Amino acid sequence: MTTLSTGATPVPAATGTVETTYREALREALREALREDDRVFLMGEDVGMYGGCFAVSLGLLEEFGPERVRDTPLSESGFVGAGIGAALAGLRPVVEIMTVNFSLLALDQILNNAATLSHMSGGQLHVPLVIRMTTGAGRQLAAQHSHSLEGWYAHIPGIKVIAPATVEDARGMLWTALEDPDPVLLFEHGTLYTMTGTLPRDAGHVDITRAAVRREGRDVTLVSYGGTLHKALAAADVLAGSGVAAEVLDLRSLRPLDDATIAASVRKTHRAVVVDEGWRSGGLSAEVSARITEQCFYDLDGPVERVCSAEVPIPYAQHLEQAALPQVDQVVAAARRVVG
Amino acid sequence: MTTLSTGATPVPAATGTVETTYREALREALREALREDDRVFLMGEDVGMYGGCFAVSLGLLEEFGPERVRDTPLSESGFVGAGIGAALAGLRPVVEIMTVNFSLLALDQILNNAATLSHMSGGQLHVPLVIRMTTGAGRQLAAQHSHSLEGWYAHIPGIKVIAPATVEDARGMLWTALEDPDPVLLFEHGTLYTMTGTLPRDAGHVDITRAAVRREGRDVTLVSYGGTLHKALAAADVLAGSGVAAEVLDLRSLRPLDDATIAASVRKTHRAVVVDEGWRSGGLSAEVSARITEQCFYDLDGPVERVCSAEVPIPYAQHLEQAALPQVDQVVAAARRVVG
Amino acid sequence: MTQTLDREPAADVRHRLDLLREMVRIRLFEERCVELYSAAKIRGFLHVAIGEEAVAVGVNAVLDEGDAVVSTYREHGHAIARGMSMDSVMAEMYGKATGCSRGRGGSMHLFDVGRRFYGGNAIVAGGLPLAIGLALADKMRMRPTVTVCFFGDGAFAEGEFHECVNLAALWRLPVLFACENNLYAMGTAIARAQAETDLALRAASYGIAAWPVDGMDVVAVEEAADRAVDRIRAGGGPCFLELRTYRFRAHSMYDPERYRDKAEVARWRERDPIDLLTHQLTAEGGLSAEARDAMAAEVTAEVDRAVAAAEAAPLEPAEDLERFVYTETEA
Amino acid sequence: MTQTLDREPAADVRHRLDLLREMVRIRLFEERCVELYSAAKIRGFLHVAIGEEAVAVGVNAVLDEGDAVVSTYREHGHAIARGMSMDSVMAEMYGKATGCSRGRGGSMHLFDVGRRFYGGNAIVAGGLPLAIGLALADKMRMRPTVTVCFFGDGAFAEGEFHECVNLAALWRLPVLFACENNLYAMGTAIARAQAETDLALRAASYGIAAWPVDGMDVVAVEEAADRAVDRIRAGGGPCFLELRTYRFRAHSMYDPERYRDKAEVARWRERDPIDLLTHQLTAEGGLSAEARDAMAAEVTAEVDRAVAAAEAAPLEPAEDLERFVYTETEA
Ligand SMILES: Cc1ncc(C[n+]2csc(CCOP(=O)(O)OP(=O)(O)O)c2C)c(N)n1
Ligand SMILES: Cc1ncc(C[n+]2csc(CCOP(=O)(O)OP(=O)(O)O)c2C)c(N)n1
Ligand SMILES: [Mg+2]
Ligand SMILES: [Mg+2]
Repeated sequence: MTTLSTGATPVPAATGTVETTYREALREALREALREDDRVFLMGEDVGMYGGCFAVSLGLLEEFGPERVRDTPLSESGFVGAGIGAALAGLRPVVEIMTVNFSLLALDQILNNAATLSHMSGGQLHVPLVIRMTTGAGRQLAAQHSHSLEGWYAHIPGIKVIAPATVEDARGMLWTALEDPDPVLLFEHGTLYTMTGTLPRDAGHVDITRAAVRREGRDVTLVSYGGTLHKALAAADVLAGSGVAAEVLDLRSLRPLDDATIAASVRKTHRAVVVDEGWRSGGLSAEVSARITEQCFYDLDGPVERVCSAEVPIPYAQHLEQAALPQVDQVVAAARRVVG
Repeated sequence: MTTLSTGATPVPAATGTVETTYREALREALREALREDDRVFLMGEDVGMYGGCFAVSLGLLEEFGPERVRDTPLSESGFVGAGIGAALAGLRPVVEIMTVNFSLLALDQILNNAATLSHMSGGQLHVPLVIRMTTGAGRQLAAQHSHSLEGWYAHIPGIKVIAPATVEDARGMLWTALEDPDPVLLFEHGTLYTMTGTLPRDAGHVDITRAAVRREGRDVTLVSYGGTLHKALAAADVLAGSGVAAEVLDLRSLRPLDDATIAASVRKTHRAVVVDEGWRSGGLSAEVSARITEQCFYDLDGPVERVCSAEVPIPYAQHLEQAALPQVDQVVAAARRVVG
Repeated sequence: MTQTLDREPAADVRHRLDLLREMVRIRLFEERCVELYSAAKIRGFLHVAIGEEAVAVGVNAVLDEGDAVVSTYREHGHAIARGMSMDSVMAEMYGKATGCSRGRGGSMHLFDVGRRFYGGNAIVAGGLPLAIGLALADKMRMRPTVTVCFFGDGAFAEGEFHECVNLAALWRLPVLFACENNLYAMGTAIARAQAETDLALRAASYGIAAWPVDGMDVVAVEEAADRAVDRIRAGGGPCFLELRTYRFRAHSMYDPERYRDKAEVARWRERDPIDLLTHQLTAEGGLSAEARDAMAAEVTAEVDRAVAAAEAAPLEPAEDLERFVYTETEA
Repeated sequence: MTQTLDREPAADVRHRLDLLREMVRIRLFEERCVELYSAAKIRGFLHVAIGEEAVAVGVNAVLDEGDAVVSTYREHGHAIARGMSMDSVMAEMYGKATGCSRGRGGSMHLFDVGRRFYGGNAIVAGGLPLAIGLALADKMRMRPTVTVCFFGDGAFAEGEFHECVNLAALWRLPVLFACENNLYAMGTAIARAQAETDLALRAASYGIAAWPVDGMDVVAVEEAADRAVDRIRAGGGPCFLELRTYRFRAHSMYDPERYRDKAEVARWRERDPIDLLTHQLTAEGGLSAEARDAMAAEVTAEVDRAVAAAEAAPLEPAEDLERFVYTETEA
């Protein structure tokens, strides 16, 4: 994975900048949060001694000690719920669930407690909690370890869902999420950790309310986020070669969705393709597609297309896995179809 | 709730018929299954001594004994997973989860085992399991007891999802589900148990692969299922009064969706409203809407509308709860908007 | 007979009269709730804890203001014993704007952040992780508090419970696990749900202090809770109390009680915690018949006022439906 | 020294030679897997159980054909000890059509329905409920079988484990809980995950037979399993074995092992189950140096053949991606 020019806010690769990775950017964000706000602590399986299952929190235990970088037993429901309780008591927990696959074990706590307590208590309670987890497939981890379920979470009123697709967002979203008085879920795509990028040395907060136009174009809008954003960008490159100017949107926030930015783009291009690694039926792509049609029906030249994962448990063998996941050539083909 | 004429296959209310309720029809289906197939057993919290939390299984313990009508401790993950294991070993378990709200505790078992084992084992394993649960709101049970999450389940490849909306389907779907070699989830809407209807004395299996046209019309298609079907039908009545002939579809199967029946209706009416009790963003209605647009874009006179629950944890107070749920007048208004 | 806490004789009688009054308040409040349910004033699920008042009162009696409480869907007693007003609880059950949760929660979701009463949870065992987190936060902030979590024997079978006891024991958190063992989870008798029904023994296997308590004797409950809370505050880690009690009524308003016989209920009713303490105080000469009647009358008047206030209270405007889904920040 | 099962001396030596060979087969197979991973022939997650072979071999040695086995993501040894061919397992890790799961499962998802080997589960504790169900079904069908479920010390913290032990104990199901306590769950030492680290004691609190076993001594494992399985088959309900073992290698191919020191690993390597039995048999005169070399050579050849077969095997056609999501029924 190589450097991504972030389009919207290009970063000058000059002095005062630093070459970094998505993983390091996440770590830097955690370090900053732990340093700046003593209410912040990190908790999850193997975040400490092991250094994080994807090495995101490497070194933080040594820097902040075992109270603030807290290893937990394998008890997803227990420690995610404990994060909610700690947030109720005024702390700012960052709970790491190793991967979205295991988050199902904590889903009751997220849906029935984190998302409801504010409303259900008539506004008395607040849950300023951040839950981080890895999502997505592409590393031959097979069916139980390759889910993309952020679309499910985006269905839940009472929480917010964000997905950094760039190094800049990996660096900046956490702080913004921690400033939010409500629960925020942050999804890191497993294939992005090694992605490199350049950041200003003082990089920090980013707005998480707006989608970003990562590439401008007038012929078709490719809507994506997280891991698949990079496939959409690659497809835009290919399309440019044959004279099709694709605009590429990075949703960034999956709940709430930034309707205005999406609609503005589609009103300009009149065509849209949604690219999402979730299964097609009932995935986030369905919501994006439905909203585009609701808002832009009379601007559309044709139906919104979706490029998603095949409706199979993701298989282990590389050729089968790749056959199951959305691919650049599928995005290109879909874009060509809608451009007509 | 009163009798519903089932449209597609009208039942003569003559001799050889019986007046019954949705609840009794479900019970009769269970009784038949337990009687006809000794591999079938029912398992869940309070299905036995208590008679089922909604009295569906009342009397079955006495008839079939505690091995085949098996009360379980409060261990949703454990006993749902045990149902999967028993299915692997050749039995035909019917597992009852009291309500969809508690199914989250068993979701890992459903998604990561029930739905994957056949594919992940290269076709060696089969999970002929039926999981029944109550879904929906409308009884002032507040946020944690009012979910409509069948749309989430409909996202999962490897399982099937059905939702009986009529007494006939309540009577007939279970058997069909039990004949399926793969896991089938059956959602019973909590407000339907007392609905009455007339069935032939020998009522039995129903096809679960096709959506049903519950009312014919030419002006607009109202797509719904389960509890909200009855709101769609009521809306169609109101619309008829002002000369709008609404066609009402009952999806019946939420996974797979019967694209052909939906598309045929929309090609005729050129307009569609999807009515669903799930939250709007990312609900099943989004998928139905996206598919209609994909398949019928050039037949549509306007964008597909959705009438869903407000994006709030469902509140207790009756007026707030009703304000949160989709209502007949909203369906009527949406239909009028699309008819234009 | 259990010993009472170390108090002057007169003070002790006064104290036990307070305990009695609290139990009577809960009892009469809940009995009214049942009536109001039949009258369709209260809707949804209603679970009363009639017969279990000694647990709510005994445990809450030893808590400080800074302590936290997490409860279940059968929590009117816990809420009232924690000091929430009948007015705010009754109005909540009426679904009124003056309810503690502005009508959004109902019977199963009472909250009072000022009293650190964190609900009201309708998912069995669902409150336990919250208690772990509250205790963890308080401990990290060096607050000398205890978090009490009430839950039933049914919750003991949920995996979540075991995760939570282990976390609390492992991290030596200031948590009091207050297990209300009323022998049934809905219609499931404990012996049909638990391979080993000695719950205190089971909890002790986590290496924590755990013991059974006569949950019908409010003084015994108070003493046990006192001992547990002392231990916890002294840094001894979590404690587990198995409070042996019984619900005299059905599980909820929908329960025909096919799973237990009337004789069993009658036997337990003989150990009604209110009667036990009333007789004791009466026998000691600490409670006259007039005082008893006066207490009942006062409490009835309090309940009447709560009902009248709830009746008169306004509904939350339907336009406010979407408030509080997210925190309201001053713009 | 542990006693061996009741066998003739000669038969006993032969039997232990078989156990040794099985352990060597697993060891050499897994060592080859590690090489193949480095060579990028195997991908995804790879968890080897090098050091833990005695557990897989000792437990499987006492099972009958009709018994069922449920395992984890660290299951090559369980699969091979259960009789699955190296060919089908190796081809699976190559992602080939001839793999036991047709390339769809990989290292973490080995299945063999003929041998009642029900996987391979990548969710910690996720296989336990399946074992409960298999045992329940077999019991209901009056089949005289045992279902073994392997899982790690880490799984002990998951609520699901506790639900399952309770269910098995409550319903007296024929389940053998085979807990591979290798002292770590990834980088988390057991003492940092469990308030009470005596897992057998904890399991016994469910009222079931539970005891610890030296998991580095294959004969001890076999005997314990034999005793447990006898008891289970006789209708005594579930048993729990805490098999004390150690993984010599990293958790997975990505683990830099920051959480334990080399000296600890070295100490445990002195109790290598293969070395222990080799020395024992050698000392008894039951295994010559030549026989040992011959065994190694034979097993190496078997591994070579499995690799060659996997290399040569075809891929599943990509067009078949969607097969088996649902059961294929003859039209
Ligand atoms: C996870 C979950 N499963 C099932 C239910 C339905 N239910 C509500 S209360 C109850 C019984 C709980 O029993 P116990 O914990 O002993 O508490 P008690 O009602 O006796 O006070 C059940 C099964 C639920 N609310 N949550
Ligand atoms: C529910 C769940 N949480 C986390 C993980 C990630 N994970 C995989 S293996 C493992 C450690 C498990 O340890 P243990 O049960 O002791 O087995 P061992 O690896 O030692 O054989 C973890 C945390 C997972 N697979 N499933
Ligand atoms: Mg109980
Ligand atoms: Mg381990």
